This record gives sequence, C-alpha cells and structure tokens, in this order.
Amino acid sequence: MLKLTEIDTFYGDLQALWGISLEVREGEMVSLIGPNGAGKTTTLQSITGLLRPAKGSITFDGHDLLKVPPDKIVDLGVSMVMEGGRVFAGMTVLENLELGAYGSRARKERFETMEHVFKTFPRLKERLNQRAGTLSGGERQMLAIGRAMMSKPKLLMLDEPSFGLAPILVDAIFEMVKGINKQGVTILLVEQNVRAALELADRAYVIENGRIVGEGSGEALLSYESVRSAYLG
Amino acid sequence: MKKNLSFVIALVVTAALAAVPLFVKKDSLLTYLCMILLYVSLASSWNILGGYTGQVNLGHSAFFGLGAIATRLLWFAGWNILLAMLVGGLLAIAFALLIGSPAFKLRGAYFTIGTLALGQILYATVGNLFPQISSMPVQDLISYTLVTRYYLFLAVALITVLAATLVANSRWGLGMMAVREQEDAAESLGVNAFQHKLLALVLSAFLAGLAGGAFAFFQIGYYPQYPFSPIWTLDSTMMAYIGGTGTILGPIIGAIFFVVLKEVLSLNLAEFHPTVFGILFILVVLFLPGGFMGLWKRIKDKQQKKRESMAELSHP
Amino acid sequence: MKSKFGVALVILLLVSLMATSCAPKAVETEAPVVTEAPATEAPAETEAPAVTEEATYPPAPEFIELGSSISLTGNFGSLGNLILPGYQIAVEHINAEGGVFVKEYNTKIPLRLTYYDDESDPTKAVSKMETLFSEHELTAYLGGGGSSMHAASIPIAEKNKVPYLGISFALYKIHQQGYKYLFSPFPKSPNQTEDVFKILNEAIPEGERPTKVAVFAYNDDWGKEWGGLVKERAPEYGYEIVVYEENPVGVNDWTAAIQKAKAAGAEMLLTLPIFPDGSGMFKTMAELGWTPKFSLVIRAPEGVNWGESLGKIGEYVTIFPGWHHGAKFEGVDKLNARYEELYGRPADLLTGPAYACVQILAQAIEKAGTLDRDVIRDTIASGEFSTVIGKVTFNADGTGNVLDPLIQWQNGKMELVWPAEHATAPLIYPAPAFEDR
Amino acid sequence: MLLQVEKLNKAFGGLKAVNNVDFSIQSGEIVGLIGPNGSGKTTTLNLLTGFLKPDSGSIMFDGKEIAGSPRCSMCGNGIARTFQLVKPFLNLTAVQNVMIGRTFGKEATMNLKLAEEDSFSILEKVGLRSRAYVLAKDMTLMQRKRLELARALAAKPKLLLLDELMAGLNHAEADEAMETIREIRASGITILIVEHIVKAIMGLSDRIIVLNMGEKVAEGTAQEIMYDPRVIDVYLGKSHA
Amino acid sequence: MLQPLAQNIIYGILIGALYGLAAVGLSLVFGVSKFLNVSHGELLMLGGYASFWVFKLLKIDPFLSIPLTIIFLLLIGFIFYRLIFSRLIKLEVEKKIQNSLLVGFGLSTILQNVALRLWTADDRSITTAYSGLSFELAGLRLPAVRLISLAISVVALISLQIFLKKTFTGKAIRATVEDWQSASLMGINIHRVYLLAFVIGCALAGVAGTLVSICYSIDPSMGLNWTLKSMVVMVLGGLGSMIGTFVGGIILGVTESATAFFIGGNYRLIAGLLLFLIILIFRPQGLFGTKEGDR
Repeated sequence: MLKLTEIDTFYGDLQALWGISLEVREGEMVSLIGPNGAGKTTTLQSITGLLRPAKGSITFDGHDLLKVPPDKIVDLGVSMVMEGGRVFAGMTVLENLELGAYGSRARKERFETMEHVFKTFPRLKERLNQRAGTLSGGERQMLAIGRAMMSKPKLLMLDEPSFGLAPILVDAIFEMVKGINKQGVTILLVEQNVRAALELADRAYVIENGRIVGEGSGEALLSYESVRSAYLG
Repeated sequence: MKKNLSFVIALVVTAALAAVPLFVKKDSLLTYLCMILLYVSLASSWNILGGYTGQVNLGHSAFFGLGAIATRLLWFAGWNILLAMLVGGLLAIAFALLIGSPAFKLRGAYFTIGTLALGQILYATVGNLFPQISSMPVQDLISYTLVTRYYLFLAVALITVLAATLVANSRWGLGMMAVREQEDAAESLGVNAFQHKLLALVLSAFLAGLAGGAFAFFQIGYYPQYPFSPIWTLDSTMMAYIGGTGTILGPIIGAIFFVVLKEVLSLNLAEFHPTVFGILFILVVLFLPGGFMGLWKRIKDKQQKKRESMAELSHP
Repeated sequence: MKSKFGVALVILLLVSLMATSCAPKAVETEAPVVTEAPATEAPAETEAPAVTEEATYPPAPEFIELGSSISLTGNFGSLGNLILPGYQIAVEHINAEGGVFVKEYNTKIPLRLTYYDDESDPTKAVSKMETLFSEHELTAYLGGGGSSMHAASIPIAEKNKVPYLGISFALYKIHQQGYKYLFSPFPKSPNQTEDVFKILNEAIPEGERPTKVAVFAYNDDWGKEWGGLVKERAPEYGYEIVVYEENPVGVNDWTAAIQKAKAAGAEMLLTLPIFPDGSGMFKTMAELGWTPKFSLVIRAPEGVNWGESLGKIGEYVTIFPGWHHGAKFEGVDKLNARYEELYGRPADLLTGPAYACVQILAQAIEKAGTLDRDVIRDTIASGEFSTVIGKVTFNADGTGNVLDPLIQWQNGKMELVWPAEHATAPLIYPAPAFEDR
Repeated sequence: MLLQVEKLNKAFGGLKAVNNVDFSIQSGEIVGLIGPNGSGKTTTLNLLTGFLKPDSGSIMFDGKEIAGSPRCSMCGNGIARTFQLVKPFLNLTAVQNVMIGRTFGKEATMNLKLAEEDSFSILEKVGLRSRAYVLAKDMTLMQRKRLELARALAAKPKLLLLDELMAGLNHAEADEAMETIREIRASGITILIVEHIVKAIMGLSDRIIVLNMGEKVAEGTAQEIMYDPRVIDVYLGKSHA
Repeated sequence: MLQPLAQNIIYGILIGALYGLAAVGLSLVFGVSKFLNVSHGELLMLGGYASFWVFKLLKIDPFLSIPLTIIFLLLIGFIFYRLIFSRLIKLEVEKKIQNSLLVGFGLSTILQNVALRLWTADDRSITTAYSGLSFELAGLRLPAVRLISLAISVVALISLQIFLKKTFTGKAIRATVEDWQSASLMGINIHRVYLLAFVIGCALAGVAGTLVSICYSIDPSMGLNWTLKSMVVMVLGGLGSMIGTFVGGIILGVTESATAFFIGGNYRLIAGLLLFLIILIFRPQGLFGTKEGDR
C-alpha cells in the first residue's frame, strides 16, 4: 500500500535521511521506533509532502506521492497526526473537525464521518463548541486523531501520540488507535514508548541516524536485544 | 599583505577625493558629489546597527535630523561649526540612550515598526515646534562656498567609514555579528547582547548626527523638519541593502550606485525614473540577497570551486 | 532558482550597460553649455570697449532669460497653475511688440521664460532654482506660489544676486531678512489683517457686525505670522477672538476647531487653508451646521476648483487675492481677452499680479538700459510702474504698494466686492446658513 | 565540588518541568544526564546556563551561587554550553565563530591576533583546521557540531555542558566525538553531557543521572543504570498491551 | 463643553473606522503569510483614485462603485502577489518580514511615481450632492457621508468575519494563521491561502481608499501615512483578531480627536504614535491579542 524506496531527505543543507526504505501493507499497524533525532518525524513528513525527498520514490496505492502536490495527498487517503497533536487552538472543536474534512472527497461525507468519530471519541461531542486551546492534553490528542479521521484516511500516521500524556491516558489513546486499526485503517505509528509500540504493532522498523537498522514483527523485535541496546547500550 | 593593499587603495581614493575640488569647478557636479558623500555617511552609519548587529532600524532619520537641528541652531547662534556638529552628534547619542532600552525590548518586526513610529514622532514634533523655514542669514549667503561644504562632507564620510571599519574589525564588531547571527548562542558565550546593540545604536546615531550637522551647514534654506523625513531612512536602508549589509564596502557602493543611477535615470527617463528605480530595487531584494557584495562573493566562490576542481583533475 | 538568478543578473547587466552608455551622453548634453558660455561672454567682454566708438553696439543676446521654479502640482499646484499663464501671456504680449528695448545693445530683445515644476516641494524648488541659474544666463527670477515655496527659493536668488519678483505670498517676515533682490507687488499679512476689519466696519453698521471671531490658523511661517497679527488687530477694531486653533498643514480634520467655534458662538471665520484642508473644513462645517456670517478664506478658494468641487457649500466665502479681473486698470481688457481665448474665462485672481511682474520687469529693464542685474535691481527699487494691477512702487523691504481688493464667491463666480469704485457686485452679508442654500 | 544543585524547581504553567532536583559534579568528572523526551534535561541545562530562571533552589558553582544570574554572565563564571539544535553563527567563518568564544568567554582577550591564533589551534583540536575560512552555513551537521564544541572550548570553561551532541551522528562520527570529549576532559575541563540514549555515553561517563517527568529517578555508573529496572521502564515504557 | 466633546468623539469614531478598515487588510495579510506589506497605503490610494475617476468620468456614485474598486484591487493584488510576493514565501519568518518590507518600499516608490505622473500631485476629493448633509440626534450632528462610510466599513468587516468563520475557505485561512504545517496536512493548499489573503487585504485597502476619497481627500503621497496608521492600529488591536484590529482603529481615531480637542490639532498625530509605542512596549500582543507577540 505504502512503499518508500531509498529516500534521502534534507533539512535545508543538512541531510536527515539516508536511503530509507520501508513498506506498509493494507490493514497493518506498523511502528517506527528509534531515538531522538533519528529521523522518524522526517520520514513521516516526507510522506505527507511537508518535506520533499531529494532522492528515492514513495508510492501509495499506485500513486507516485512525489508527483502529487502536498494538498492533494490527503485526498488520496494519507493522513498524519503531528507530535503534540497541533490542533488549531484558537478554533472550536467543531471547526477543527470540519477542517479535517477539508479535502473534496471527505467533505461530502463529513456529517456521517463526524458521527463516526464521536463514537470513537465521545468526549469531543461534549466539547464541540469549546475552543481547542481550552482542552486538556488528552482531549487535544483525541481531537487531533479525530480530526485526522475526518479525512477518511486509508493510512493514518501518528507521531508520538503518547507524548506528554499521563500513563492512564496513554493507555486510553493506544486502545483507541487499536480500535481504529480494527476498523480497517492502516496505521503507521512513531512512538518513543518502545514496548507499547512494539506490542501494538504487527511489524516494526528501527531507525537510527537516518537509516533503517532493524525490521521485523513487533514481538520478534521486542525480544530482540538490539532494540534494547539501541537505547540503553 | 592583503590588508596593506586595501589600506593603500583607501589612501589613494581619499587623496583623489580630496583633490576633486581642484579639478571640478562646476557647482552642480560638486553638489552631486556632496550628496554621494552624505549618503555614504548615512548608509554606513545605518549599517553599523542594521547590517552588523542585525537590528533593522527605520528611525535613522531621527538621528540625522537631531544632528542637523542642533548644529543649525548653534551655528546660527555663533558657535564654531565643528563644535556645533559635535554637539549635534552628542544630542543624537543622548536620544539613542533614551530610546535604546525600550526599543531593544522589541524583537524583529516589532523593532522595525517601533523605530519607524519613533522617527515619525520626532518628524511630527519638530514640524510643530519649528514650523518656520531656516534660511541662512544674508551675510552667510554672500560668503557661501561649496568647496568648504564638500570637504566637510568628505571628512564626515571618512570618519564614518573609518569608524565602521575599526568597529567591524574589533572585538565589539565580532560581538555584534554574533548577536545578529544567533543571539542565544552569543549570550551563552558571554556576549551581552543588549550592550552590543546599544553600542551599535549609539555609534550609528552619533555618526548620523554628524552627517546631519554637515547637512545643516550645507543647505541654504530648509524646514528643520526636513532632515527628519522618513525618506532619509528609507534611502539609506535601500543603499545598504543594494550594496550589501554587514560589509564595509556595501553601503559605499550602494550609495554611489543609488545616487548615480537615480541621476542617470532622471536624465534619461525623466519623470518615470522612480518607477524604474523601484523595479530595480525589488529585483535586487528578490534575486540578489546580500546585494552587490553578496554577488561578488558568490562569483569569487564559484571561481574558487572551479579552481579547486581543476586542481583535483590535474592531480588524480 | 539558478535561472531566476540568471535573469536578474541579465537585467542588472542591461541596466548597468544602459547606465554606462547614458553617462557620457549626460556629459555631452552638458558640454555645450560649458563651452558656449565663455564663447558668448567673450565677445561681450572683448568688444565692450568698442562701445566708446560711437554707433557700434555689442551683439545682443538672443533672449532676455527669465527663470521660474513654480508649483504646478502638489499642495500649491492650484496657485501655480493660475500664476504661470500670467507670466506666459505677459511674455507673449511683450514679445509681440518685438521684446524689450535695451539701450546697451540698441535693440529690442525678446523675453524667454524657462520654468520647472517643483511639485510643491521646497527642497526641489531650491535645486530647480540652482539649476536655472547654472544652466541659463538669467536676468531675473519669477516666483512660484505659496509662502513656504517663496521662503525656500528667495535665499537662492539672493545668493546668486538675481532680482526675484514673486506674488501669491502674503508672508511679511521674508521681507524683514534684509534681502535686496526680492520684490513683491502683492498685499502682505499686515495689509490683509487690517483691511478685513476696516472693510467690515465700513460696510456693516454697528450692532450687526460679526464681532465674535474664530481663527483657524496653521502651524507654519505664514499661519503664525498672520494669526498673530489678527490677534493683535481685532481688539483695535472692536472684534473679539473667541476661538484660536492651529493645525499642522495637511491635517485635514478641523472637527475639533469647528466644534469649539460653534460652541463659542463665533460669527466670523478667518482662515488660510490650502485647498484640501479648506474643502474638508467647509464640508465639516456644513455637516456640523456652523455657518459663520462672514468668512475670510485666503488661499483655498482662489482657484476655480473651489466652486467646482464644493458647490453651494463653498458660496459666500471672501478672499484677498491681490487682484480681480474686474479691476479698472489699463491693459486688463487685453489680458482678459487673451485669457478668455485660452481658458474660456476672464483672467483668474493671481493671473493679473503675475502679468504685472513681467510688466514691471520689462519696464525696469527698459529704464535701466542694460541687462546688468544689479542695475535692474536698483531701477525696480526706485521706479514707479504702471501695470494691470495699477500703479506700483516698492518699499525698501521689497513689499509693493498695491491695491488690496476683497472678492466674494457668489453664484459660482468670484465677484469683486471691495473697494466700491472697482466693485462688480455688492458684498452679501450675512451668509445664509448651509441648510438654507 | 565544582557544581552543587539543590532542590531545583521550574514549572511552566501547571507543568513541573524540573521538580526538586539535586545533584552535584566533581571537578574533572564526565557526568551524563539522560532521560526520555520531555523529562526535563534541557530545562535543567537551561537553568544552569541562565537561559531560564529557576522558581526556587540553589545552584552553587565553584563556591558561588549562580542561580538566576543573567545568561551572558555564565560564560564568565566558567560555564559554557552547546545547543541541542546547533546554533552556529551561520554567516561567519569557522575561525570567526571560535574567536567570539575566545574574545568574550572566561579569560577573554582583547587581542584579536592572539584570539585568532588560539582559535586556529582549537579548530585543529576538533579537526576543522582546514575549514577555518568556510562559512558555518556551508558546513555539514557534523562539522557544525564540532564547530560549536570548538566555540565553547574557546571560552575556556571549567564546566562544559553538551546538549545532545551525539544526536544525528552515525557510529563512526559518534566514536570520533567521544574521543574528542575524552581529550577535552584530559585537558582539565569538567563535562556534563545531556543525552537521550544511554548507549551514546555509557563508555564515556563516570556517572549518569537519569531524569523522568522532571524528577531524578536514578544515579550511578553506566553499568548500574543500564540494568536498573526503573530506568528500563522509563525508556521502554511499561507494557500497554 | 460636554456636547462638543461628545460630537468630537463621534467624529473620532467615524475616522477611526477608516483606520480600522485599512488596518484589517494589512493585519490579515500579515497574520496569514507574515508579509509586512508597507505598500498597503499605496493600494489604498489606488482604491481612492479608482473611485474618484469613476465618479468624475462616468458620474457613478462612489458608494455604488465600490464593487468596481474591489475588482480592480483584487486584480492588482493578484498581479503583485504572483510577480513579487510569491517569491518570498519560502523564506524563514524573520527574513520574510524584512524582505517583504523592503519589496514593499520598492512597490510604494513605483506606485507613488505612477500615480503622480498619471494624475498629478493635486489633492482630489469626491463631493457628491449629499456631501455636507447631516442628521441631528439629541443635539449631536451625524454627517451622512461619514455615517454611510462607517456602515460600509462595518459591513465589510462583518462580511469578512462571516467569511472567516462560516466558510470552509475562511476556516482554512484561519487554520493557516494558527499553524501552516497542520493546515497543510489537512489538505489545505497554503499557497492558495496566502494568495487569497493577500488579494482580500488589497481589496479591503481599496474600499478604505474609496471611503477616504469621499470623506477626506487623496493624493499620490498619502500612502506612507496610511501604512503607518495601519501598522499602528494592527499592533494596537493585537495580531490575528479582526474585530480587535477594527476596535484598535476606533481607539486611535478617538485618541486623535480627543487630543485635537483638549491639547490642539498639532499633537493629534504624535498622541496616536505615542499611544502606539507605549502599547508596543508594555503589551506587545496588543490590546486584544492573546498570543505572545514577539513573532
């Protein structure tokens, strides 16, 4: 479904990714783990068009994503939740959700989709006309995910959804992510909570210094010493 | 070796400029050179704060105007012109110290807008307080000689360029550039950013004040408000950018280019010359970041790279 | 990115090429002036002794050069556009008779007027004045319009020792700086501020006079001088100044001033706005419903655009313009006829005095018999001249002794209402309220 | 004791970014400060260098209380730092970058000739001698990091704070960097190195302090830390499946 | 004393509405794309001249010709954006502000010169049959022309507000102001949003220009003054809030009028600028701004 082949990406003059290749198959949940600054976020941003790789290819559902303008990538069914959620704090929850369905494909069905999102995140319905800036950290993360769901994605990418959340909320968020995956949405997860990420995922990639250094099923990697050593030595 | 060469060149240019009145007898041409020298002073002094320290100041004309008004009043009151100019410069410093602390609380665009507003306040206030034209008394008119003015402008321009050069090549200059490039990093290394900005402002103000003094001595009749006009700031800023900010030569080249181009355009295109000028300026901003000096540097770099790759080829 | 850079480079190159190719051209156009100047002067000098041999005169210059830096656009543009035709028509009339006879050359020499638009910018005016002097063999300067423009230009004339004739400025202060080359056949602030009260006291019986006065002045040279004189004179003639407001030039919001005048029950308005301020002032007065019984509005209503742009709101204001086409002096008819031909109406207010400037100059040159500027200056200072604005003589400070008529806007036209012997219509007083017009 | 931190507190809004943290550093040590994202490492570093003012607590450095001193005075006190996201003076040459450290840091010199010579030798130390006249903006990340290190060294600090120096470096580069750090310590400079991952500094640090959610959770040698279950939980997370 | 003061304040509000309208356009552009367009005042001038000539040559009432002015300015804005400003969008924020400032100065030089040559330096103003007309209410005069202008400003502001709050495109603009990266991830074409905000800003300047030409007068060199006023108001009201900006304009207008009333007309300009500086120093986020204002 999603296939990255040998991509190199630069931040300004600085190279951040070296020949990253990875694949996500339909219905899978794939984790991308690695230490700070390893290139996880850069990888996601390269897929969404926020950054453009200098080399390599990215295909999604048969489309060459590098030839699709960034604003049309969402329409193809790729959606991303950035680190910290990055909701539009000055706008209401409803407006945030509506913007999630900005793309022409999703806009037509936005009312039905919204009902669907409320089923997953009932809290959002209660806070519908509140400004997003007034939400708690967990609610914001829910809103961010809900907003991404509004675009009716086939592939949902999550960048550190547990970041800055209390442990109890982290559990809840992961439950929801699992639920979304069960509904048939393919998921690419970047997570620093390695154990959780590996337990959840069907497969995982380990990234270090902008290069893929390990790949395998979640369980296999979990027991694999090198993952532990990537962090702790 | 390289330093000596530029020193010699500077000396030769200075000598040539000093000899100009011996050959140029036409008043209109001499006036024209006076304007170039004045703009060299203004653009170079702007560049100390705007170019080296990275604080885009759009209130520069305030210092120019303060220097002019103090000099004019004292000179008419019978003071020696040089002494009057010095007081003009000091007045500009006093104003710089007054506004320094609140102004540097503002960052980026806010500093720029704030200084623009400050300049406008002074412009309007002086217009209110000194609404009447300041004309040279008849006895001074009779003894008016342009050559004296030329030498005064030359002196101010030399002082300004010299001061800018000395500062740029000093420890203070290093600190200013550090503040411009990365204030956090500069502070972490012990550079007191506020002090450096203030020093740059004070120096810039003083030199602009001197230029104002020379202008007051030069102009026969003008409204005291006139040197406070934002036009002076905008012109100096444009010159510094065209030539290349943060370099010594940039504002000088910019001033010459600006004045000469304007004159050439106005001779050849008559009334539409500001339009052509505006278009050129926009092109420079869009396509020549770093101005002429930046362009020069890029050409040199390219040659260097070519030479390097040639060298590599010849030593496989 | 690279191609864009290339494009910019090419453009810059082109421009610098243009600049370099034009630069020598600029020198070329200047060159003839430099080389010819001695050529024309040299014969004059070498042949000067020949004058002692009878009946041989030096070759006359082709023209008597007059130069003017004048505002045709900008704040003072409305004034400049009335003055310039006066100069031009006068030059045309004099040249039609062959020019001015100069004894030194024993021939008539035509006049030539060179003018630049200074765009109402005093600094530009200064540089235009200098250019005129360095590019032409000037015999005299003719002034532009507006006090501040004159204040900037006159020192240049003085420095270059060239006689300067200027009208359309009432600023008196300039005349007290000791300038020797300045002459102005035009009423000054002291005349205006005194005449207004004199006229009112003569025309209106006691008890009906608008004794409560509002003054809207400017914070500039003339505004301050004029306002100060009004304050001084009003009590002498039995008037009380109830509101005195000052604004910087160009701030066309007089709401606060009008409010105060209305609240103080002012009956008369004395003001001297530039055109945009004046029209804004009267629109606001109409909106606020304050109609002074009598308004003296110097400057703004002097052009025809006052009536065009304000309509009824602009009616009944009075002006001291220095002249009116109804004045019964010699030559006025000829001027009016020519003006009518060109512009479809009789000569405008400032056109007459402008015309007179050239007349004075021509008469002075003829009397002096030379183009020597110092001699001409002395002749103007001591002589009496007969012009379309009447007989003119000059005081030691350069001010002229001239008639100061009062004009009023009536039915979209400017009528001469004072003095009686020249009047084309009677003064309308009091002015009807704005609502009732 | 070169540095003694006691009961250091800093909150942003309601979030306690640094919560009652105590630790100390001896002269000549290399100490690692580790913890996951958001654990308060960088905040601690910013408190030590005056970039943030502590809400409460004391920071004794070299026998002097420095908590809350302005950041530009820290270098004079003898503390220099590098930044997590490198902040070189982009439009200045390498040698100018270093000279700024040399002319403003501790033992600052007014003599630019001397400063320039010293700067060359410091660039030599970090392996950038040949790039002395290259603008910082034309350098690679690795070179920029080295440059920042050189700049901090030029300020002649007693204590050098390195903020995620290893992040983004590959193995070979990281090894080189570790070698450089050892040399720096050998020259008598104490080092506090902040890192995300333990691995990067385990061969380097005499002692490691672990932070999580603003609190100190463990302290010890690299070996102790690696197998401390609290640390493993902090890093790999508890099970959520 | 009280009545004249009240009357004076009414006039302050009426002119303040024009300041506000001018500033809203500038603020919108700055908020969305971080372009500090200092040729904003010149755009206002263009709007004024457009109405003036339509009135003079075609005898179309200036209030009715506003749609024409809007179309004209939309076109101008589109051209300027495509030719010039679009080349700056990739720069980092600080550099973007600085370069847009410089480019703006170049543009304003050009526009002033072109206007000067095409239409001379004369002041122009539009006087309609109903100029000078006013209504009386409780002893206070309400001038017709300025009241209509106020109404138009308010309508323009409300339409803008509705557009921003209710339409998808408007929400996309607001989202881009808050976080362009997130907005981009929603599938919003941020370049189109920049363009849209820019041309809307131009159109607002044009409307303000029309109103100025009716209530006051216009000339080619008026731009800088209006740019400065707009910048002052923009900062005064706080970035990002359109209503705040508008209210900021009214505050500036009233401050100026009150200064003219109590201290004298000479000080109205200075009082406004001083107010601005004080707010800039003590409350850089503006009177109604909520965000930290150092960007």
